[in-house]
Amino acid sequence: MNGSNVKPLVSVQNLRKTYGGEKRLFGAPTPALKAVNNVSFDIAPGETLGLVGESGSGKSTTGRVLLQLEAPTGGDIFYKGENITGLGKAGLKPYRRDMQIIFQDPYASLNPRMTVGEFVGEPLEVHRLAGSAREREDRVAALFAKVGLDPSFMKRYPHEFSGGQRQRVNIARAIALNPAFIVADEPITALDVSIQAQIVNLFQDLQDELGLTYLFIAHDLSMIRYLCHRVAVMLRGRIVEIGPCDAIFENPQHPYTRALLSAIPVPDPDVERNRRPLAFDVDANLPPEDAMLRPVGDRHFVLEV
Amino acid sequence: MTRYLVGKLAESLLAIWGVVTIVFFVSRVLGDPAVLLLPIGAGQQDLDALRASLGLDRPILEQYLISVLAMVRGDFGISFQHQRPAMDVVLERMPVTATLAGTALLFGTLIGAVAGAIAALKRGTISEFIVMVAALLGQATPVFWLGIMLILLFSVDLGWFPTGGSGTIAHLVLPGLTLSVFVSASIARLLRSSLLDIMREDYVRTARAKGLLPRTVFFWHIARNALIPVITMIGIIAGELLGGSVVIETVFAWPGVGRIIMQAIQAQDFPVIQAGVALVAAIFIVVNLLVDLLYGVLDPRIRRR
Amino acid sequence: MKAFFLALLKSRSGLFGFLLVSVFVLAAILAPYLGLPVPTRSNLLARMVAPTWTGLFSPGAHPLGTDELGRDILSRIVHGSRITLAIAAAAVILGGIVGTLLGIVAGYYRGMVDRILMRIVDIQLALPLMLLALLVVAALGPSTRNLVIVLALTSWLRYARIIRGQVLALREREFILSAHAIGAGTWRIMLKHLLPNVMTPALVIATLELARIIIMDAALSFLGLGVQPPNPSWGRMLADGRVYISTAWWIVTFPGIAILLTVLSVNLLGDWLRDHFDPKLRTTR
Amino acid sequence: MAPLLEVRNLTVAFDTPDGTVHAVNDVSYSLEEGETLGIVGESGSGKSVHALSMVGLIARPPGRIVRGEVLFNGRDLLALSQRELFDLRGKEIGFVFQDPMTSLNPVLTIERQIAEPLRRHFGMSASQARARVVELLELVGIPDAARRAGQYPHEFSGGMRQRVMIAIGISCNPKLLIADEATTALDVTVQAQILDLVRDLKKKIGTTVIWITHDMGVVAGLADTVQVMYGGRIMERGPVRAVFHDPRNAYTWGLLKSLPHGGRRGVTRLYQIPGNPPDLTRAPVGDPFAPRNPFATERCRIEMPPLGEVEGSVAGHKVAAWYDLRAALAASQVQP
Repeated sequence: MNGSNVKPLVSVQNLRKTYGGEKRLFGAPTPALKAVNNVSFDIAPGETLGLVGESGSGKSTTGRVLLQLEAPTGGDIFYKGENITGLGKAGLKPYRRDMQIIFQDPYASLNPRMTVGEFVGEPLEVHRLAGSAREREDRVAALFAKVGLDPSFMKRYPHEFSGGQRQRVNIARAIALNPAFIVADEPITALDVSIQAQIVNLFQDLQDELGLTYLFIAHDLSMIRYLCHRVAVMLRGRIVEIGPCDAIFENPQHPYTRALLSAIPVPDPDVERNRRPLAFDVDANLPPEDAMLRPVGDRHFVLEV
Repeated sequence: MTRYLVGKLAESLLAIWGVVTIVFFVSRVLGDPAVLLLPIGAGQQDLDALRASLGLDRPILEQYLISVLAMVRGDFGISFQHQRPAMDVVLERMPVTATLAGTALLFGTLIGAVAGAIAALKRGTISEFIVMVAALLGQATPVFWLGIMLILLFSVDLGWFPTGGSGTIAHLVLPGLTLSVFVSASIARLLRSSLLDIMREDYVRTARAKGLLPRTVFFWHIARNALIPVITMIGIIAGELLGGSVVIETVFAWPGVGRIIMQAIQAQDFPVIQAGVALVAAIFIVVNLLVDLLYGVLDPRIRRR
Repeated sequence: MKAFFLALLKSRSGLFGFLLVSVFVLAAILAPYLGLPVPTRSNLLARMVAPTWTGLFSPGAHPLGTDELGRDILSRIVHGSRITLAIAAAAVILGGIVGTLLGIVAGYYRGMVDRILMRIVDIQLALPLMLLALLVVAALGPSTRNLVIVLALTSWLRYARIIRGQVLALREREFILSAHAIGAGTWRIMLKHLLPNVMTPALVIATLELARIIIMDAALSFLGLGVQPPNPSWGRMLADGRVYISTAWWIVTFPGIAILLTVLSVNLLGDWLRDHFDPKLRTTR
Repeated sequence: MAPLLEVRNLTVAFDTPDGTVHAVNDVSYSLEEGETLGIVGESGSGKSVHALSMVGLIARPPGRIVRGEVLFNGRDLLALSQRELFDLRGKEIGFVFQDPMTSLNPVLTIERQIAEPLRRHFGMSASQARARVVELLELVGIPDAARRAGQYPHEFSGGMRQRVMIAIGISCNPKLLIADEATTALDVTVQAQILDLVRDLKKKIGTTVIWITHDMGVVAGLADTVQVMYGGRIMERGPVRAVFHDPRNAYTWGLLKSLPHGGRRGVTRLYQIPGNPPDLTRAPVGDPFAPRNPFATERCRIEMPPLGEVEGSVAGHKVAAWYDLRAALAASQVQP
């Protein structure tokens, strides 16, 4: 669905993830929640695809299901053209080297009982990539340096670090296996404003240096615009609009995208005073179940209303 | 709510069945009642005849099925010792035990609640210190020893109350007091920590920001929410009182269910053991059902399920 | 370790509990070398001697008096603590290992495994622990080994329930997802990521369970279902001494105080561990 | 006319096991009636703590007001008796807190929670209060107010709960409304609606507002005056346009500069503030931002600069800086 001629690195087709809906011993089945509903997109090598949406839109679930940290309810996931859906723990293991994830909460994403050095070195250990402990330590030190952490911090535990430093540790772990693709699940949301730019710049530098491909999940549209090549907008489990960054920001088509864009607070009093947010009642405007994405421009698609 | 209750009820029935099963198999390991019932020197023929008449010669699974079916009808068999229906033997002792447990639960909860509230409200004062030391001592004191000490003091030395037996209020004082100490110590400690936890909740800050008077904040915003774990605890204590009645009834020669179960265990009187344990378990389960109901009253989030 | 002791020094009650527990454990370990009279040797000439503190260090002194057979109560209490503490510790460790492992497995796999395990816990909870213990001891016979099994049986479900809850919360934590994302195997996730993170709650539960088990052990021996004579046990001393309550108060009083102090100190230590490491456990029982 | 609120040398500390946390250090400012003050700062900047401590809403201990005065309508709030504080809170100063999920009591109806301050401060009867609750719910834009008043918080969405919180905050027509990160936990579209509602309410009831947030964008749209806090101190303060368009403190400048502003990667690179947030357990010496400030002078590390009027800017624009940011920027290669 990116319409370009480059073969996609990652591709998902009709991805679905439903929670609940199980039969219970007594009474009706639990209510089903379609967290991800028929989602398809491609990501080209070296590209950054931004995924935006409100809480509960299914954007984080999409990232996790894509990496099969949660089993998809339906649909297919392709990596370099190979269908890797439902491969199981052992079958997926080789692909784990290529596809990594960075999480939102820098406090919950480190194991409090491991030194950060062990934590960053763990992927090397799991994939037996560093022979001796000594060799592993050297590689971890190099990773630390790469993400802007002092290698002497390796022996410390997570509680001794600030939020920004923890996120650097997470990034070091994610790139330890030299992956080609990284899902960044709201990686700056929980950070202090003065730290966010540091981490965003680090993402950018790593992409330039290592040729990484990102799925960048966020709700901060201004950061998405800054960082991404293309953007997909999610609403209640569905992609309602997807296209090149400029197309989405200059020429938004779906009413929800427009509402979202009009709602971003801009740090400029002159702009902000005159801004009128567009109202969009999500519950009154749920996309119909059988709605399809229609092209409205070059690689720009909108879910019909 | 109805579905919630039906589910709970089903769980309870399952639990009673499980208990009965455990008791059946455990008591079959205890020994051969036929040997005990016959006078010393009886022949193998007499033994076989008695076994056959008691149904003890059949395969154990068959015995199990027969007795479970009978239990469903409320028939727990004839007590070997008393030669009467086992359930009758146990049931007629129930009021005596219930009086003791009820008294202890009532007074213990009242005293414990007041003490716990004082400890939480008067943080860092001598009152909190006294309550907490008393509660710690109360929890660390074995009830049977406390009973003996009270007998030593109030019966042997002062002669105010009888050392044992039942029938009058005077008989109830010492065992009631003994159990109340245990109950109130547990309640006081739990209520205190529960109150302290709730005091840190955001909605308590909201209540204080409204300018509500401390007593309004305490009763409507803190105590109401802090009661929820305490009520669970009361349910658990009720069970412990019933089960623990064996010990305290031994100390005070209190002719209740605990004593009858203890005697039945010594005499290997299976029907009485089964009836007694099933009854205690059933009461415990009913108490916990009530606790669940009370939850619904206190917490609207549960009511809706 | 250093931080642990520094924090302990700051808490008066925690320190008190820790020191008292240490004293009891040391006394229990060193009992044979303390120069106490042989706990099982009766002396019919010195029956029911009242406690006397004069001539405390003379060979025939009985600081806590003697019992109906003329046995030294202090010595019986100290030697009794060996058995009591050993049984309680063994039960706590056994119940703790079984309960913690089952809790991890149930919380990690969820689904059927979890449902079955929790049903078993529910069923066992419907049977008051004391009754369960009584029944099982009566069935298996009151040997030391059986006592440990019975007490562990009353204890495992507390670990299982709480640890399961912790694991259910932990497995949603992002570092566990991250472990899946790097391709870590089930064993690695359980042993390197889950187990170390539930060790503290398990330790806290263990300490609080130790106190409960000491009391239950005493109650069982009080009912005659504990360690068998002539070995001294605290509960048994209470049961035997009850008969002489009007003539020799000390026979029942001191073993009770021994139980009380032991339980109190273990509780103090446990409370401190919980408040220090895992305050969230406070209202989950 | 005397200002509605005047804070003088407010200093608040917390005694924790890890040492004393110097949360608020020598904060002084004033607020005119009808003004909207936006206080911007990161976690640990002291922005929330200082507001809560003014009306006795921080836990003491571990919290401790070291010194200072808070004059509200001429009365020193820090010298009030407990009883006087109870009468003031909710009636003269209303609050809206951050997380609408946890800030409402889960077991009480919405009606009861909004009615509480009305009954407490105005002695309203149940039926009077009920009428006013419905009126308030309609005012904050909750449809079907009469029915929804009888519901519980879990039956409301996040945005609706925050509207309820606002209804509670304004229920007694307070002179001052303090909103502490009131839209942080909300989605952007919901945040935009809430901000709209607040602007609307200000027109209707003209309350003075202190809006505490970490989001520069929110302040830009809402506040008349903005006050930037860092490490428990005020770094810069002034009319919103002056501060946004002509920041004179390196921290303010860095914050604004680090936002993408509709820029594109490759074309621009985000300015990044180096270093990490300050360790508040160290006794405050000098400018707390100095270790992260490329323009810091020797003096910044030793002595905290006073908050003084900015030369060559509009009246009321004040900054705490020993350096001249404009000169420093001109001298460096950095784009201003």
